[in-house]
Amino acid sequence: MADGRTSTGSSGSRLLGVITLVGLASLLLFAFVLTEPDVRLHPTTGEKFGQFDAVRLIYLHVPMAVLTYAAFLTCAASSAFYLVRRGAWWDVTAHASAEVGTVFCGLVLVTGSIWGRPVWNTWWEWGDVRLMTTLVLFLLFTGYLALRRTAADPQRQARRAAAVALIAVLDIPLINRSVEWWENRTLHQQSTLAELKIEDLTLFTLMLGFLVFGLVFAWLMLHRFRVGWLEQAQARHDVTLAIAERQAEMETLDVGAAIGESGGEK
Amino acid sequence: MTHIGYLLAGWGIALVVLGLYGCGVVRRGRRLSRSVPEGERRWMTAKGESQGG
Amino acid sequence: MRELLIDARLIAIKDLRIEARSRVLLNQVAPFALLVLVLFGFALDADQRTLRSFAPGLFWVAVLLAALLAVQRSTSLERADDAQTGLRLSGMAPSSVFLGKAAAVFLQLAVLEVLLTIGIVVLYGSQVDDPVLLILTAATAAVAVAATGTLYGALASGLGARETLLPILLLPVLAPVLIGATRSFDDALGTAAVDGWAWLGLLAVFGLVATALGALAHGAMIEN
Amino acid sequence: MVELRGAVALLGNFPALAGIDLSIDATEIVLIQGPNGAGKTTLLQLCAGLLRPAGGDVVVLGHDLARERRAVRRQVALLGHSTCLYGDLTAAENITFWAKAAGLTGTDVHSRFASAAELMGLDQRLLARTVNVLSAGQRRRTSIAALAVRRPELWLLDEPHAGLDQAGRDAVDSIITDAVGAGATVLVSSHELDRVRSLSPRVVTIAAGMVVADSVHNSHTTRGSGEPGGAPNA
Repeated sequence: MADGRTSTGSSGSRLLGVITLVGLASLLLFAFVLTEPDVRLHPTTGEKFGQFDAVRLIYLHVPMAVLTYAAFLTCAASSAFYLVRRGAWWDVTAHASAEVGTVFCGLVLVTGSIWGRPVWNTWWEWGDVRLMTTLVLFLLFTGYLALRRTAADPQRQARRAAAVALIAVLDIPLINRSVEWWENRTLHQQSTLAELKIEDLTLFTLMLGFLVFGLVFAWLMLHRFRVGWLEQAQARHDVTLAIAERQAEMETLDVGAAIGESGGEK
Repeated sequence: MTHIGYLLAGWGIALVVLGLYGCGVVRRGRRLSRSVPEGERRWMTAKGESQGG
Repeated sequence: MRELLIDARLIAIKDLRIEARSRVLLNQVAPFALLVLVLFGFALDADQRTLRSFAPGLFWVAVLLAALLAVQRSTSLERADDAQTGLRLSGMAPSSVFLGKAAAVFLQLAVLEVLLTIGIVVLYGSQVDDPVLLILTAATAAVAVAATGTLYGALASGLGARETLLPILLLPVLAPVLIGATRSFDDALGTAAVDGWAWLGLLAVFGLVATALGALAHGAMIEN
Repeated sequence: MVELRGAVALLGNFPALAGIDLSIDATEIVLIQGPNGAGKTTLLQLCAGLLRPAGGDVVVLGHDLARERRAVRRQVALLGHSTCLYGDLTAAENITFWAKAAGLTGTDVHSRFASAAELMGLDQRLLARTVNVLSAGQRRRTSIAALAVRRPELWLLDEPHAGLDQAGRDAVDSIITDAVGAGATVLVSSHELDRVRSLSPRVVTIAAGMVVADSVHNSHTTRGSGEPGGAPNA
């Protein structure tokens, strides 16, 4: 670990990091060793069916999906506060949660696709409401991050980004509604907990998954927020330097010569 | 264990991506905080947390 | 309110007059949209039955692509000689500028839609079962696209790389419009048994929200 | 009329104005001079309410620009480097559009249009042409006429003589003297000192985003920048 003064780490974040790592290790233990695979017996024929070990992806996929939506809602709420209050804090929070949320969102799509292959026998299902909504959401926030990377005046960019985030989140219900009416052939468990044979230990592991990925999310947010804060501090610092530089520039400048004091000359 | 390939791919990709992203964020923070003056390096207030464990 | 509409009318007439003189939409964007229909024909299948069943979707994809060009054109009018600064200095309410420019884009899209409808009837052999639904859907979706497009055009302008930024910002937002308008056209053209009127409702909600939001947010977009 | 105290304006993160002190009275004509990159254009844009003051106090026509930038815009005319004309419209249509955009109605537009066009030497044939086919000088005249129609209280002219022939320059000068006669205030940035010195004795020199000299040319007295300006020699 490097010197604490030149990093985004702090005693608090390091403690959080350690707890997160321990949590991840125990989640892996529960998810892969202690819980049983999803094997059900058909009530009449007695045949074995279910998701078997593929169900172990639930402990990863579902918590990340919920956190994705939480991240984008955080982004929209902070954007709204930024537009009203104009505080740099809100802007940095919005940007951080959008970035972390987009990473989570991408992973939700990838893990969902990997889970769907053995269980639904397809990598991708057009017309599945949650799948399509999440995909469009991912694209919306990819656009948001692209906007954030343009070289524009920081305040102008912040305001426009806030508008984009708000519109994106307002758009979610409309997308959801339209996909649902479009092709209502969802493959997702209408209620995950109802269909799967949820035992106490499985439920506990799922809850542990929420907790652990929540910690991962919090740790990432903490550091990403601090990076954003440092970026703003650096921008302020650069302006201070530039003003001082301009003022020093004038001391050395021969104004008379530059404008042609003798008159008229261009 | 069934579906071992899918399980490894799913969990593996997720953990690796999160790890890489986390490292990237930390590295960006280190590079940035070196170029920011001492007084403005902390985020919340001027409490100036000392080095942690 | 009266002043708002008078100013909006002034802007819309100005944009339409420029279009009448320069004919950019008629000479470039409309042929492009028809070209898209022809390209779909090449790419998908020479069989007219296939094309007819896909006609609603292809129609709206062509509209969206053409709308991108129309919006780019609409924003570039104000950027060409920095007229946008003139508009800001005129003291006119940003909402009127938004409403005026969106109205001009709407009328241009309406013309495009007429041409494209003729295009799918002639090229793909589509038959109009419900002309009222067809016209209402085309109009409502055009409002939604024009309002959203104008807002995002202003948003992306002045950020650098705006030509490439606009599509990735605008198209995902318009996903519900694409789905809704396509389904509604499915009903109007008789390519699928769906309730087009319900979809028209969704389009109307989108159009209203986009117009209101655009009128409110435009000021914040064009200021630094 | 115009009061700047320690005004800072940023272009991105670059301080184009790094602390300007300037005070201008009503009906005064002030010449702004300075080397390229001194901040002349930014100063005029700031006074027009286009830029948000990043520091200091900026009060123009009684409006504090930190809060009320839109209120000041209708009373100000800024002639910048671009002419703000639509290439596919005729000169006359452009002037009418900008007049209406500034909130003028039918009869006002007509009467003011004629006088502004005449003042800038725009005849009927020229007015009927689309801006695309006009020369740079003709566009500039059209642009100034479109501003004159609004009869602003504060004129901000950024190199108004650039690219104009002798008749055009004289027209600009008469616009300035007419405006001051009607009670307006004028800020002119120019490289052509001789020409504007005949209009006004007060010359403000800026460099590196700050005022380095504020002098009344005829009497050769240098004044503190906070003091009110002298009377124009109208």
